[in-house]
Amino acid sequence: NSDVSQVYSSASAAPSGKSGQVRIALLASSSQNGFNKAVYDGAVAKAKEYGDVEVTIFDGKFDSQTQFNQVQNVASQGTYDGIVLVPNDNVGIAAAIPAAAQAKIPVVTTLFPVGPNLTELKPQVEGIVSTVAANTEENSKKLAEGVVEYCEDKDPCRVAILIGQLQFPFDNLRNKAYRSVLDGHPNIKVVATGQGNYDRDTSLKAMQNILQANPKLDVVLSNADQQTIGAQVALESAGYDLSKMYVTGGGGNQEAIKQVRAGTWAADQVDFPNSMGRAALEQVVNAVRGKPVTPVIDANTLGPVPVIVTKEILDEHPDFAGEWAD
Amino acid sequence: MRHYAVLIMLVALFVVLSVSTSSFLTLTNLLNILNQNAPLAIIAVAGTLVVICGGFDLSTGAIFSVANVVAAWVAVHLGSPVLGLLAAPLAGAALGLVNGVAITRLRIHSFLATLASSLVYGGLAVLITGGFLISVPAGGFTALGRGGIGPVYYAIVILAVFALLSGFLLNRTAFGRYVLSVGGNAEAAELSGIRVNRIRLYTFLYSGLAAGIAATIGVSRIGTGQPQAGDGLQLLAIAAVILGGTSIYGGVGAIWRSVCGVYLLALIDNGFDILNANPFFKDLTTGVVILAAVALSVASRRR
Amino acid sequence: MRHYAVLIMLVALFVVLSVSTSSFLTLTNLLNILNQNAPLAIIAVAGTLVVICGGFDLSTGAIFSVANVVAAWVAVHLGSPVLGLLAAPLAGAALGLVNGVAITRLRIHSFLATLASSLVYGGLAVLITGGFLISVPAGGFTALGRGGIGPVYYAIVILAVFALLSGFLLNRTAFGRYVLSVGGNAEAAELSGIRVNRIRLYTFLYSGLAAGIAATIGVSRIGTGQPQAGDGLQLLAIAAVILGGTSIYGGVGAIWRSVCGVYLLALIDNGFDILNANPFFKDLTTGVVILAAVALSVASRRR
Amino acid sequence: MGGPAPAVAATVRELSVRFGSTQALDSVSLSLFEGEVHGLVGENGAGKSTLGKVIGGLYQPDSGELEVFGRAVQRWDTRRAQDAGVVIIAQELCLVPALTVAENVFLGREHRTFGVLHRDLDARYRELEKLCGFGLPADAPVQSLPIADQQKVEIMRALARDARIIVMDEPTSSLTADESERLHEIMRWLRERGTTVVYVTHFLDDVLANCDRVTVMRDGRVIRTAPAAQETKAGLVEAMLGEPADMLLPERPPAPPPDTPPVAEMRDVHAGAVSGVSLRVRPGEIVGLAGLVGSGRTEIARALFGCDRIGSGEVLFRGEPVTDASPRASIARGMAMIPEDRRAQGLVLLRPVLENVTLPHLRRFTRAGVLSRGGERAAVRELIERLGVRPAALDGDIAVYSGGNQQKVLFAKWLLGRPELLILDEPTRGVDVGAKSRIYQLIVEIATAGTGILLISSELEEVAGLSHRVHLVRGGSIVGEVPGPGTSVDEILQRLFEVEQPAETSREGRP
Ligand SMILES: Nc1ncnc2c1ncn2[C@@H]1O[C@H](COP(=O)(O)OP(=O)(O)OP(=O)(O)O)[C@@H](O)[C@H]1O
Ligand SMILES: Nc1ncnc2c1ncn2[C@@H]1O[C@H](COP(=O)(O)OP(=O)(O)OP(=O)(O)O)[C@@H](O)[C@H]1O
Ligand SMILES: [Mg+2]
Ligand SMILES: [Mg+2]
Repeated sequence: NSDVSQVYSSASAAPSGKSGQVRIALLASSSQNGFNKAVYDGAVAKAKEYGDVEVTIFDGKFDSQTQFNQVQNVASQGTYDGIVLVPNDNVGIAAAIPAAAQAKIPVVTTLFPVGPNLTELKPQVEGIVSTVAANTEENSKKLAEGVVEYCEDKDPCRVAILIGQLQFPFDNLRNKAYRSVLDGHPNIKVVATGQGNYDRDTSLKAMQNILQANPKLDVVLSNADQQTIGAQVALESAGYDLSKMYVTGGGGNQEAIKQVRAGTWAADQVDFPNSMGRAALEQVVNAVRGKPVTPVIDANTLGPVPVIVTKEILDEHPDFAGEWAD
Repeated sequence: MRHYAVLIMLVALFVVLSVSTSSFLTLTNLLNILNQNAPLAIIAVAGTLVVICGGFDLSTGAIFSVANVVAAWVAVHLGSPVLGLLAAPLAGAALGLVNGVAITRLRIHSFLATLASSLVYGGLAVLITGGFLISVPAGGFTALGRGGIGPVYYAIVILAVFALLSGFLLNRTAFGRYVLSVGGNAEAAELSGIRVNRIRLYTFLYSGLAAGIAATIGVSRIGTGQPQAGDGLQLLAIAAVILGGTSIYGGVGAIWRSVCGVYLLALIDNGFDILNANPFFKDLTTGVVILAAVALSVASRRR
Repeated sequence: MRHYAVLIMLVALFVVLSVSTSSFLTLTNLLNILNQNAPLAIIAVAGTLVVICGGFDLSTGAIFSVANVVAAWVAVHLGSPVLGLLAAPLAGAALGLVNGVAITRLRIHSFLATLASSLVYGGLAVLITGGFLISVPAGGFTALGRGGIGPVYYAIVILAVFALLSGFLLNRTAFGRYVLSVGGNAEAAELSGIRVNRIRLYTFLYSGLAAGIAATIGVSRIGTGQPQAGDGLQLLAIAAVILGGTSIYGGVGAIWRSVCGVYLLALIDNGFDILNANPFFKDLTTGVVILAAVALSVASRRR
Repeated sequence: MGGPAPAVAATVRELSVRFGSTQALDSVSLSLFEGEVHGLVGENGAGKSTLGKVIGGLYQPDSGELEVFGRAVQRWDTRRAQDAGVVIIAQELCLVPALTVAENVFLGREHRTFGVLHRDLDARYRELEKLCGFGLPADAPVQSLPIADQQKVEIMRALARDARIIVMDEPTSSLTADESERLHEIMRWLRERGTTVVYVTHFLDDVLANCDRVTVMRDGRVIRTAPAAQETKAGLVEAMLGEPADMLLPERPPAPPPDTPPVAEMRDVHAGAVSGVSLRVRPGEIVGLAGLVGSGRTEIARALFGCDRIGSGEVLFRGEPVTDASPRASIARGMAMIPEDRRAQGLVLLRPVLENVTLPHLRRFTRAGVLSRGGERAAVRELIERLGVRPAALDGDIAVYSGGNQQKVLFAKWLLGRPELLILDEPTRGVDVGAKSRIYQLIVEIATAGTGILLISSELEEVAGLSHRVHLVRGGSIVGEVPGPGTSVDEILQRLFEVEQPAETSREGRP
């Protein structure tokens, strides 16, 4: 009657420096998704630079159980030397990582940390050698601070928040971060919180409904570009001029950058999935080859632009087009 | 009376929302609600025929997705928005036909057959796009989804026409009779000289067509073909049909009640948004409303 | 022969995978597959009884979620991992009981009743956690999900025991006979003096219990209570049951075939992962395999 | 009877049951004695089954009292009824299709320890079979059995319950005379043991021959209860219908001349259980098929109508070989068939009367697929009135119509099309005497109008009395032919047994 988890934890995750061909499994949260595609493309590009590294993508189907199984399957198979992870579920997946550790397969996580603490980037779980991500809470606060600035001489300043799904822990975290910033300003009224579910059509509906109850809106604070695009359809067909409002997105996809550049959206919180993919691949290859690994890479520093972009900032970076398209 | 349970709930919720907030009972809001849920309602209308005929179509969501991306693909690659918008219903009807042929030829129960075909179609939608979105340049393509006749969106007009047509089909034509009798007793229908399999096949064709029409509206509204666009629609549509009191054993049912079912669910959504209520409670409320509607219809069924 | 369609497909896929790649036929891989899908299989096993009895349980996913967060909540707030793990099956059974009572008292069809209750339960799970996760400090709590007897995970042992027990229940006890007869012809069962409603209620209780047990394994494996943990499980479980040839009209079916159904779907997943096949084709392949299994069973049914 | 006052097994007082607008039972009072066979007769819809179901715990009365073995019952359901020793054989066959014969027979009565079943089912079944002698295989799933055999399973199920009161609601409707007699033997045996049998049937001769007392019902009321010895068939009929009725079979229409070309013909047809059947039906001729239960009469009819694929041989209609056999094609040619199981195969119970009647003929009432409902309603109303369907509502809920009225609706359905060949499979099963004689008249009228009729019935009086020619069927083949006029039932029976004899000597051993 042995304890399997004990076997895992007693094993060391540090592999002993492999040379020659390296094979990396990229466990995407979904392979049918532009963001993940960009992470993969970045990783593949970096792998090409190495010449002897090969990357394979796995489809997580936006399902935590699927991804859990994939970590186990990759760990037990012996075909792969390392894992780059885009987690669907940062906590649940942690339980699968020890299997990889036991098989001496290093794991690098991107976009989100893996483990119970949503804001701690330092590896929380044995087997994670590096986290390529940003602090979601801080980024969300930064996005909300732009709203505060815009609202400065508006009273009341009416804000509608469009969040993915409050039942997702990271969205809950984002929402709380927004509120912690906004609620401190008496002139700012959060008049509505709608759920956009990272989907254009859902966001379009939610925005139409919100406008119904709140015809006077100054700010739409959305955490995702897809949602903002949907909201934009609703706003524009209801006759609103977005350039006179303060509309944000999140993700930094090509459409968002275009809109911000054009002055339609006021700000966007940018992710750099392609750079993340490159950085994550570099770290995981280092780990496989027994070279030093950087445990935390702040994703905000990976791109040519700061994490929150506005028209002014983009004007300074005429070449930046966004690292992904959906 | 029991047939009116869904209508009673709908009216009750309508009244509650009207008195709770002044933003509810406005023309724009009502038109918005109608417009937003028109695609779902169109699927539910055709789904009613399928269920009455004793079947189940779990593939409408996937058909919606395929039709969605086909429309965008055609619009982009053939450069014609109109052709794109026409392609969606055609694609939907074709996939519905495939469902119907599979079900009647292989003699599989439609529940399992359309479950399987929904996976196949979903895969197809992804293959067409390569997992990306297909953005169609605005212009003609979005006119259908965003425009309207006066303040009334085209989507509402399409839904109205489709629902009336389907109601007529069910109640005033021989085809409708056949659907009712095949669902009521397939053996008796067969012995009465009805081509049972053909009737079944037509209902799936019709359901596919409806999903295609719904997709036309959806893709034109957003201006983008997305391979996941229809995810989950099939369950919502079936829920609305059953909420409308159509028996899952077939043989009885009504179109208008399914439409009421769709808009009962829609009012809950709308209410939450305009009342700015805590979204945590939305699912819970929806569940309770469904149970209430059903309990109401059951209570009135008792002697 | 038609009853063996799912087994034949399973064996065929097994052979194909074994010869295609050396990574498949290893003890670790096989144990992993068994372990990973044990919670789903447990739900499908109990779901078989529900379907045989003429019902449908669409709420098992939501019950899984509630049981999941209840376990974590109890473990954290009462400070006892063991109590937490025990709480999950209890919570599951309680919710299953509520389903059963609602279905038999309100005389609603279980399809709609459990659809509604799944929304309610899903809302409940979110409310318990406030939308966050409940992390349980490792230690005793994760022993069940991660440990095992020798190389065999506890989950596999639990599944084996539960499946055997359920098979025994169905084939060797009066309860099982009654489940078969209620599903086969409720009126005849009633005439024979069987308390039809009570039997129905028990099947939903059993299904809830199974979802709770599955949740115990799930939450213990992950060490965290998540309100979305069970999303979609119910459909997979029902798909597996029907894939196993249990009639959706009730009255006939077998437990072991549902387990085969679960693992047939699991092998497809596993195969795609270890063969490193293009994931775009996974859904498509799954759909085709289901159709093939059904067509096989239908072909052999013909005289 | 006579002697000391017999012990009362059950009493109902002032019992009333209402379904919507139908008063199914109207203040019914009745006593059942221990150890009697109590006949219950009445026309279709009189309330016999409803009364039986109340006693058996299937329906709850709206008002009134039920007393079983001296105890007034409060909560009453099938379970409690069985615990008190009351079981019912329902009129509509009600078995679990996928379970075996033995499993159905002992359903709810399994021997068990802590819920685990004993493996004594076969032994118990053999024990019971000794009493019944029906010869059914214990481990066959009941769904594979023909209706008549399923009815025997129902009877055995009731017997397996060791009941003190058994309500048998038309238990012999699908049985041949021979098998009915076997059941009557069982009834006598039960009576010896002090069991009360309530015997609901439309066969008044059986009632008079086998019952101790008879209760007549009409329109939900009890008309009278009297010792069977004091009743006559004519008296019962008059009490049931409220008026005297002519119980003779109507005059056969004149037979068509023998050289008339047949409207339908089978030539050496093999299909499923049918082997080498040849027969012809001429316009205006009534051709009977007589055979024991399971002899394949239904299968012959189905092969003729195109339901089952033909292996070899030929079917001709109006001299033309049929190459595209299907019910649809048959109907288009001018055939019609009233199947033996009206609820499962004939009617769409969820749909109203009107829709059931016009279902095969919608083309006539449509233009470009759109129904003209006025024409449809007019045509059906006329027919419904002519056939005397009750209630005569076009949108009536046919599921709750009495058996006779359901049957009349089925006649209406096919008469709307004026078929050239009409196949009738057990057209009077479960139909009361009044309705029966109207159906006989209908058959004669239809034949007189020139329609050829193939008549299948387990009531040999019917076959013999209405047909011009009777084919004797056994094992899926036609083994002989007798003329209808002048042939007695006994002669037919004898001929049937003659051919049956070599194969089934064991049938002689009665309990
Ligand atoms: N479940 C029901 N719902 C509505 N009406 C019913 C129901 N059962 C019976 N009835 C009606 O009650 C009346 C009595 O029916 P019942 O079945 O008792 O007649 P019956 O004497 O058994 O007739 P039959 O000889 O045709 O079997 C009929 O008018 C019938 O239509
Ligand atoms: N569904 C079935 N499955 C298996 N055997 C069947 C089935 N239906 C009929 N049979 C068999 O075919 C033979 C002919 O049955 P059929 O029903 O044609 O006889 P019948 O003379 O019409 O008797 P009945 O009075 O029962 O209608 C019987 O031996 C019967 O057991
Ligand atoms: Mg009756
Ligand atoms: Mg027959």
